[in-house]
Amino acid sequence: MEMRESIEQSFTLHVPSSSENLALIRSFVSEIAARVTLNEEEAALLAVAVDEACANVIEHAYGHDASKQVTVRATIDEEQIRIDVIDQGKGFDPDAVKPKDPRLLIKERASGGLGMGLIQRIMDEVKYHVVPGEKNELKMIKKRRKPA
Amino acid sequence: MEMRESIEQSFTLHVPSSSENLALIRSFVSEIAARVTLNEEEAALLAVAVDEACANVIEHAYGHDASKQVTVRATIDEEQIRIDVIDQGKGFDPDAVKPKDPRLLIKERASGGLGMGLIQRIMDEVKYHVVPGEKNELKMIKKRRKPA
Amino acid sequence: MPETFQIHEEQQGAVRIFRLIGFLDAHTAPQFEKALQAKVAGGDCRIVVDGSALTYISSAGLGVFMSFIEEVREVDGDIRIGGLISKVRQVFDILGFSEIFRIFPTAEEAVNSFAKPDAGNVAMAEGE
Amino acid sequence: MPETFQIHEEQQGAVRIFRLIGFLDAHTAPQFEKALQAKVAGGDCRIVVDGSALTYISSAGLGVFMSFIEEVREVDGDIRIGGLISKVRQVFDILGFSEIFRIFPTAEEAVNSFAKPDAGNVAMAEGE
Ligand SMILES: Nc1ncnc2c1ncn2[C@@H]1O[C@H](COP(=O)(O)OP(=O)(O)O)[C@@H](O)[C@H]1O
Ligand SMILES: Nc1ncnc2c1ncn2[C@@H]1O[C@H](COP(=O)(O)OP(=O)(O)O)[C@@H](O)[C@H]1O
Repeated sequence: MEMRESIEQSFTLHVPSSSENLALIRSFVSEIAARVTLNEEEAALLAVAVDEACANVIEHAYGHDASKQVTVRATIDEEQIRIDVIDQGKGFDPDAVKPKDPRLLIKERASGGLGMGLIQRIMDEVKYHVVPGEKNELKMIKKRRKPA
Repeated sequence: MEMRESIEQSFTLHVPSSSENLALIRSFVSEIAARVTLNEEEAALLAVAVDEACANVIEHAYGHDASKQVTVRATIDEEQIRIDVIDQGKGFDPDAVKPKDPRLLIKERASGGLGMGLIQRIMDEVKYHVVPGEKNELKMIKKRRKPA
Repeated sequence: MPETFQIHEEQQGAVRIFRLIGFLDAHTAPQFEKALQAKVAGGDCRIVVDGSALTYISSAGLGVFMSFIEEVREVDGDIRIGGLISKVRQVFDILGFSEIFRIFPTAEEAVNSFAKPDAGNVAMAEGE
Repeated sequence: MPETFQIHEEQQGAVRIFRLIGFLDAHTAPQFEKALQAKVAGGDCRIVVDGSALTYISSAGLGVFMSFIEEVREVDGDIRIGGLISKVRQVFDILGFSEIFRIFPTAEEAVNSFAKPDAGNVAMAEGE
């Protein structure tokens, strides 16, 4: 445990809660993903997962209030990359959101409802810690490949 | 003043104090510079100034101790972009550092001594607030061009 | 602020081509939605999306495809996709969109597919 | 970790060409310093830096140029620079390096300049 902490590196980004900043968030994630042994496609998916998480905070947790801040923290060690997306917004019960089949969403002519499912499919571990109005945290882990 | 605060946007990046992270810092600054009306060349110089400030923190304030963190905060409003580089390192007396003529440095076969002068030339305002070991802050301001 | 997303539209016979350039995310999806809405409302229902210059897509972008496909297929139109780069294509694949949308290696092939007998509402994956 | 900086070396007659690729900053400057050191120590003092693929330079990179120039000029060599993109060139300009180093529009011109009568130690700016 001590060994692991000594090689852990942590990177944090705080940006105003606006969809305009999703590109900045993705660049941040991509640069850090380039440090670990993810291949280009995996690194791109990691950026998608974090984008989805932040887009949800911007839209649902903060209702597009750009005076609020979204925090993205990336922690890398030899085993994994962990990304935490943190907000102080209204929170929600993630267990109450059931992933829907895209075919069903199409029938409903829905334009949303894909994000959380996509995060689940991309990441190896996904955990929510919700304390509405105080601190809502989404912790996502992707295992690193062993260097070739 | 109130008006100005309402349109101020703030972005913060914390990274381990390692020169490996200068590229990440520059990407962060470049993305934000793209938001303001700096042209491509000015945006590139802004990234140079912040790189110089952070390289100094990494080398001189923290002595290449990657367990320490460097903070870069960018604040933009309609008038300007302000970048604060913050460390908790050993600090120094910036007034005691006199800019040297590159011709002199060449005679001395020096490989350093250009950074602070470069920051001064690039930015419109440069201020240091040094409290050694607690909080050393370099505040740099670049005025925005009026949109064409 | 530089444009992170652009749409270039072109008509080729009965087919409307939307060439998407840059990032299609929650910030830019409304732009694409508006552009598609304008054509579909005007009766242009044979649509090709040229994705060769699309460098990024998130679920907000896929959501635009999702919300229009029923409407255009009802009137024997379709939204077909060509030229996706692999980083973008994999997002379609992961969500099963590759089985719902007809995806072609190039936009040209997507355009030509409308001229064939199976031109109508066929929800079948094409090989790559 | 992808390489953010690379050096490709090439010999052309009496001239050693260093093609710099990517970012030359405090992180990568030691790499360039080592490569230059190896040649200069071996007596290769006619040096051209091809900067056409150099996308970034900070003072740490300029410092490498600065620390070797006296040594090579003492033995009638020089470090000449060609092909800088304008984003990089402006950093040379701001610090007055354009008056200290001979900078050419292309690396080829920098190489050819060594064949001319004024081949030696001339600290004079070339026009662009
Ligand atoms: N961070 C969040 N804060 C509040 N509610 C959320 C958050 N993330 C997701 N939700 C809720 O879960 C639902 C499903 O999210 P998602 O699958 O990403 O689809 P979409 O965002 O397109 O609706 C959202 O509509 C929203 O009600
Ligand atoms: N953030 C800092 N903390 C401590 N000392 C610093 C800092 N920035 C600059 N200095 C001091 O000022 C000197 C000049 O800095 P600079 O002009 O950037 O050149 P260089 O870093 O190449 O020496 C440094 O050598 C160092 O002694």
